[in-house]
Amino acid sequence: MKRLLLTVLLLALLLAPLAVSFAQDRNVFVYGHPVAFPNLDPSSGNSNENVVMGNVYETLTFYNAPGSAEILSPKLAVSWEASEDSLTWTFNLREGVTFHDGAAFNAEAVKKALDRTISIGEGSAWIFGMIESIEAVDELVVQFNLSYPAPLDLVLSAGYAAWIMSPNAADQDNAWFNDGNAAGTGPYMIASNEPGQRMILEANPDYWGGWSEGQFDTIVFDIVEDSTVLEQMIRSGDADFTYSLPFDNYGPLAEAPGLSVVVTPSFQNLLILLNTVKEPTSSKLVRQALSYSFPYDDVVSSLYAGLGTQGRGPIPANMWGHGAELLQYSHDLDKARALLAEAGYPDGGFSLVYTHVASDLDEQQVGELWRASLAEIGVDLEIRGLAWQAQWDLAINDPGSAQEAFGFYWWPDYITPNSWLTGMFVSEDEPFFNLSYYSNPEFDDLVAAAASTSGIDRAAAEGIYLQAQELLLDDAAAIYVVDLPDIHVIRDDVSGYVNNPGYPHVVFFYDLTR
Amino acid sequence: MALLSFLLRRLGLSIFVFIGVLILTFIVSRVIPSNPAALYAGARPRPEQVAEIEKKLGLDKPLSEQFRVYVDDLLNGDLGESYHSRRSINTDLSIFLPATLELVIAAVLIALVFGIPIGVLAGAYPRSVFDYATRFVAIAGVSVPSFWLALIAQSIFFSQLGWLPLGSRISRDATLFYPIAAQTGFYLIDAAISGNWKAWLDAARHLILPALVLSAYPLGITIRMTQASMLEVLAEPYVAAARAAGLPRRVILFKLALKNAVMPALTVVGLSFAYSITGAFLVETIFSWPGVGKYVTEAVLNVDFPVIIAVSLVVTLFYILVNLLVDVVQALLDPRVRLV
Amino acid sequence: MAILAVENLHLRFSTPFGAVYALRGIDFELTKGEILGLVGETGCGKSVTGRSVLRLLDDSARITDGRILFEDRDLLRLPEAAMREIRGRRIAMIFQDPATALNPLFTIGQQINDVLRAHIPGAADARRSRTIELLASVGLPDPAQMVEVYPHQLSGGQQQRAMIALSLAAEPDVIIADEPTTALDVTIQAQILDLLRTLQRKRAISVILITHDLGVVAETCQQVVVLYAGRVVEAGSATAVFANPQHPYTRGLLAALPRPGSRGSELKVIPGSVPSGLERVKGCAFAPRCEHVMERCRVNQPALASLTAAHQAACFLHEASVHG
Amino acid sequence: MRLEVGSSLWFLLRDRAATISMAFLILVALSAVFAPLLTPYASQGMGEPNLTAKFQPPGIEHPFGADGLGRDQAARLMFGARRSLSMGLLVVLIAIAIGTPLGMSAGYLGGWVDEAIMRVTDVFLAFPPLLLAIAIAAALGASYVNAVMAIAVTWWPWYARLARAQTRSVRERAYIEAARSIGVRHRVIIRRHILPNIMTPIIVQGTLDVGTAILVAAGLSFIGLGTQAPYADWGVMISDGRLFFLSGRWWMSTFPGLAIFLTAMAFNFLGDGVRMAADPRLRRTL
Repeated sequence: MKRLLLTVLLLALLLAPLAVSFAQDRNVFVYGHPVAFPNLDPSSGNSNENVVMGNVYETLTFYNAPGSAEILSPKLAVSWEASEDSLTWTFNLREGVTFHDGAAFNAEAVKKALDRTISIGEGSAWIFGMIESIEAVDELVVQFNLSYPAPLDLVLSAGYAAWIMSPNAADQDNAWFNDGNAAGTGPYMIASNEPGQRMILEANPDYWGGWSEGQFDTIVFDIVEDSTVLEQMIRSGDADFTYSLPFDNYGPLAEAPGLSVVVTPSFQNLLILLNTVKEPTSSKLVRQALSYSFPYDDVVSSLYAGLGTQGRGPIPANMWGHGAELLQYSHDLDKARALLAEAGYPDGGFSLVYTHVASDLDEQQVGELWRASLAEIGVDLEIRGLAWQAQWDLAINDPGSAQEAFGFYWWPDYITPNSWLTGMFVSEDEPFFNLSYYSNPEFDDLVAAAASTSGIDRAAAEGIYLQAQELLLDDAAAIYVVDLPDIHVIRDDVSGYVNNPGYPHVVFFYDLTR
Repeated sequence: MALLSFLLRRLGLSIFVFIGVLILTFIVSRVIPSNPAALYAGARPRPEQVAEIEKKLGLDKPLSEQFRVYVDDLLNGDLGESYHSRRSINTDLSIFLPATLELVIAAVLIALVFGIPIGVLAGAYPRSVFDYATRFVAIAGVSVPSFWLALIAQSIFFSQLGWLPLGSRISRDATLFYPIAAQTGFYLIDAAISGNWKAWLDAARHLILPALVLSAYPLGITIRMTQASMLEVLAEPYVAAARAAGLPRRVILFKLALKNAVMPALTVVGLSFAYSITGAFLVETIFSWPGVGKYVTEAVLNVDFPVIIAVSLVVTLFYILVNLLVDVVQALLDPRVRLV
Repeated sequence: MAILAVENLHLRFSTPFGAVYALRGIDFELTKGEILGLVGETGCGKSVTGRSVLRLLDDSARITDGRILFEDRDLLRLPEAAMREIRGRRIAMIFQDPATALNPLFTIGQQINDVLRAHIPGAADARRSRTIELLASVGLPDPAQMVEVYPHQLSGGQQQRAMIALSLAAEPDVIIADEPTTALDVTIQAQILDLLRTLQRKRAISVILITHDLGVVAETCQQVVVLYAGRVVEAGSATAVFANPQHPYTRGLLAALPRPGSRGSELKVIPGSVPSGLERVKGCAFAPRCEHVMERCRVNQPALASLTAAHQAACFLHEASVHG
Repeated sequence: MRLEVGSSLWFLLRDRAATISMAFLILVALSAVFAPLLTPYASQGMGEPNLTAKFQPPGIEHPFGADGLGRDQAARLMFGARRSLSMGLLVVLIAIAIGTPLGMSAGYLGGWVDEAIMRVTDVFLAFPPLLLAIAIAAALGASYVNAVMAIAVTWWPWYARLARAQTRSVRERAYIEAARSIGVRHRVIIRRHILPNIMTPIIVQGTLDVGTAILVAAGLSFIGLGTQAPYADWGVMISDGRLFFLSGRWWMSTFPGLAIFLTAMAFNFLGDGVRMAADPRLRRTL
């Protein structure tokens, strides 16, 4: 019996190292992706599935990576113009484009696709709130009538909700898309989908842009939630691209052979929203004290391994509307103490609740570092990790009993500074994402004025945005923790990669070669 | 006839238990201080979207009405829709459940195949070095945190030795070049049916590590239970009688005593199954095993309660079925049960 | 002629509370073709003695001294493999409670078959017909069908018959029957004893009948050995011992025996209980319960002395009566 | 009675594995209780960052290394022991406190009370162990207290069953029949006569269960449903170190894992020993 056990054990051990080898004659690019694709419907998906959408579907206009000469470039639309009042927009469409299912791309298709998205009204569809009607003026000319002035060309470049799907697909329901079906105009088509595990894209041979040597035939998304596994995959060459590893691990990775770590500023930042309604953070002085109590340098240099930058107001540095001269709080406990004393809390003596997403180690450690610093001025911080929904529910139900400090990431649905200011700080009747419950009519007016000017006169709008931010910073409605970088690890034998923060973590595989 | 009535009674009890589980999970899911409609609406919903979805999902109706609707759907075999992904939970489970079952069954088989003989020998040679070593192994098995063992195993067999893959069910190349035609969802079975041996071997290599890690707890239980019941059985007069009749030790241990000892040890199968599923919740995440455990752990992080309820129900159903099966096997093995 | 002789057998159990001296020098001889009764109260060591012969003791028991001679070979010194050939084949055993001594999960046929396979080479068919034959010989009805039957489907008496068939399967020369009738109804007891006697005569088997029931011994045995606290206190031919019991303990046992016509209330019971064996006994172990106890009984241990050629006892009383 | 306790204790001490385990557990408990006196890094044990020692590997300064915020892992382990041990103990104590009275009532009163209580336990026991705890902890929100409650809620039915079985066997004893016949009140009978008689098996089971409860609690903490930052129990520590485990910073997960492993083993060995000591029938098999 013992001998039998031994034999079985030995056999198992002998078999174990026999890796299976497979023939490989295709040019395959593997994206080790840290999260599943929750909703593959191009109309309502507004999450990480954008990395698929960006290669299967296309938008009318394309937002260029920061640093480009133009903000937008043509995609499915070759040219466009707006009326004087910004209320009527006409787009001339690209000729000779067909959808994956063979349907012709034309003005009717654009209308049908966007009408579908607007009528479903889920996800990021609200960005089309200004659209009153869409008309197919000609086979390749589509006209949008707006109810209020807005930079529609920018809106139509959004990485969510602005995708154009085939008219046949537009007749389908959400389930059809989530079964792995798709019909866009993009360079790749969904070949297979095992939800939560793997998705495979194949090149669209009829892509209007044409194909050349060295481009990838096959794209594999390996869904791997575990960053440990992702890191091992990219190290061993099992993946060509990944992101979302711990900040501390990028240093060693950059030195690993065959890898390059691409760090670019993103449009995402981390803030701590301070409750402006509840004692003691309802006091502006207390909020200013808290802003001075935050250990910005430790957080940026240690937690983010020096890869991010301290925020200066809500708008990140690579976005127009960012003010390089705006007030930036620093870690200054003496000032914090003085302000607390002025507010009537000479030795601190109160405690605050900071909530963050339970699974987010960065946000948690932000809290831990802040807590240690707050302890020195006599303020106690309770760190509470919650599921995002629970954290949010706590905030919106009753501001008077909500958390005092809310760890909050923001990124724009389409790329405009207005997103940060309106999204988080303009007064709301019922709290929604203004989770500081910040309410300043003067600020509201400024933001509204800037928004309506931005389509016509960007420089003027920028001036107004800066004014608004000055108010916001003086009121210390939030702690601007860090402007986050996009950090992507890619095998260095792949060329053509440029990160475009306008489409977070989307790799436009068509641009790549090996 | 008696067997039948015994089974009917067990079945009746199981149905009762299942209904209880349903009510309990439903209650737990409705006391959460979270707004499911907001979750359903997506990453950053608008208020009007949330209100509309609340209506669509029937969350504005009284609890009893919601429960009625849920049970109605359930009776039609519909487990509902994930608030987070909006995918049909039936579809999701049809993918994830076979993955978990394959893993759990492999783990339980490992536990039984190794645990029973080891337990028998340990019971047969009490106070031997083997007995002490076995006691240590068994206790270690039930004491080791599975998620930690998984990390250690990855570090040894992947990082140090490079023998086994780090995680997932199958390598990417196998899916690309030797795709397994899905029939049962059990990769080993599907690959074997279609004679796709390269993919089979690949799937087997992926299965070894998580299955071994997962088998630690059931292995420990199996050894302990078998050893204990073996000790008891060996003290029975019929074993003395068999020795007095001069039967060889091998026959006494592995034929006569084992059959008796296996009866109580069989209850272990149900228990093992339960613990393996539990272990799978933690281990699947570490091995990127796309199973129910990983599915439900993510659902927990997202407070996605339709998924949590559905998984509770389905897993409990399997648990109940396994225990029922164990009862039947015991009844079939034991001639005495027929008269009860 | 003695087929089996037990000489000066000492045995002790190790327990968490210390050593228990269970056998403290047992001597007796089993004459070929006879039935020897091994008698005593619970805990006197009679079952342990029976099991010692087949070396069926559990690990906590250690035989510290003595010999068990079977056909002039010392069983205590035989290697385990040789011992296994003796068990069942030369010396078999019948257990007290057939309900637990038969394996509940195997049919009677399977159990007998296992014994036959272990000892007697032959084809499966031969074993089957031999099994049926055996079942018939112990008086089980419809033996061909009995082969397929599980123990729990039999009555107590039938189970013990099956057990006897099992022990006879490999045609042993000696059978050790450990309280074979204790678990059975009185009427069945007689039948089983009858069967034992018949088989013993027919097959010329020697039997050690272990029992606490002197009545059974009187009906069945040629020889009697009375044990008390791990020692033989009286031995001899059944007729001699019953006619003229010498040891107070034997007398006590006999007095406790229900006789025809006597009432339950008139039964005498020996006061006190058997010593645990935990302490080493000084003097006669029966002294604390003996109504004739003398000073020397508490100091010295009386040796087993011959009264007649067929009768021995270990008691100073009897020494006194001989010499005094 | 005293003799029995004495001999059981004596027997327990003769079981070398149980003795070593007991010594180990006492050591762990002492280091948890006196943690502030035993480490120069007490404040780090309670969560204070020390960025200068970030990711320092095990060495003379930090025998078990330092974590991502530079905290001494030895101190973290000692302070973590407070939480991990107390979670295990509390779970078992609460489960006993809920399960025993219910089980005794079921076993003593019988009838529909028995039926009702036992069917409820059936429902609870039909859940695979961790699943219900996960669901409850998720619903209540992640915290140390909620994790303890969630696990205890899934655990009490085992004690209810045990207590019921024991009560039923004790109930039939003559002195209890006698007490009932002379009209002693149920409550008094349960407290004076039944409770003392059923405590031994419950204590034995409790000892065995503490190890498992520590494991389950660590599991909940591992997936983020237990102890919250800046405090840590051993499960949290494994989870915190996991992302760095295969990238060369092995110490952060290894040591807390070992701590759970050894502690759970010690409770199992001790529980085994207690069981054998308490049940004379099992002593022979030792």
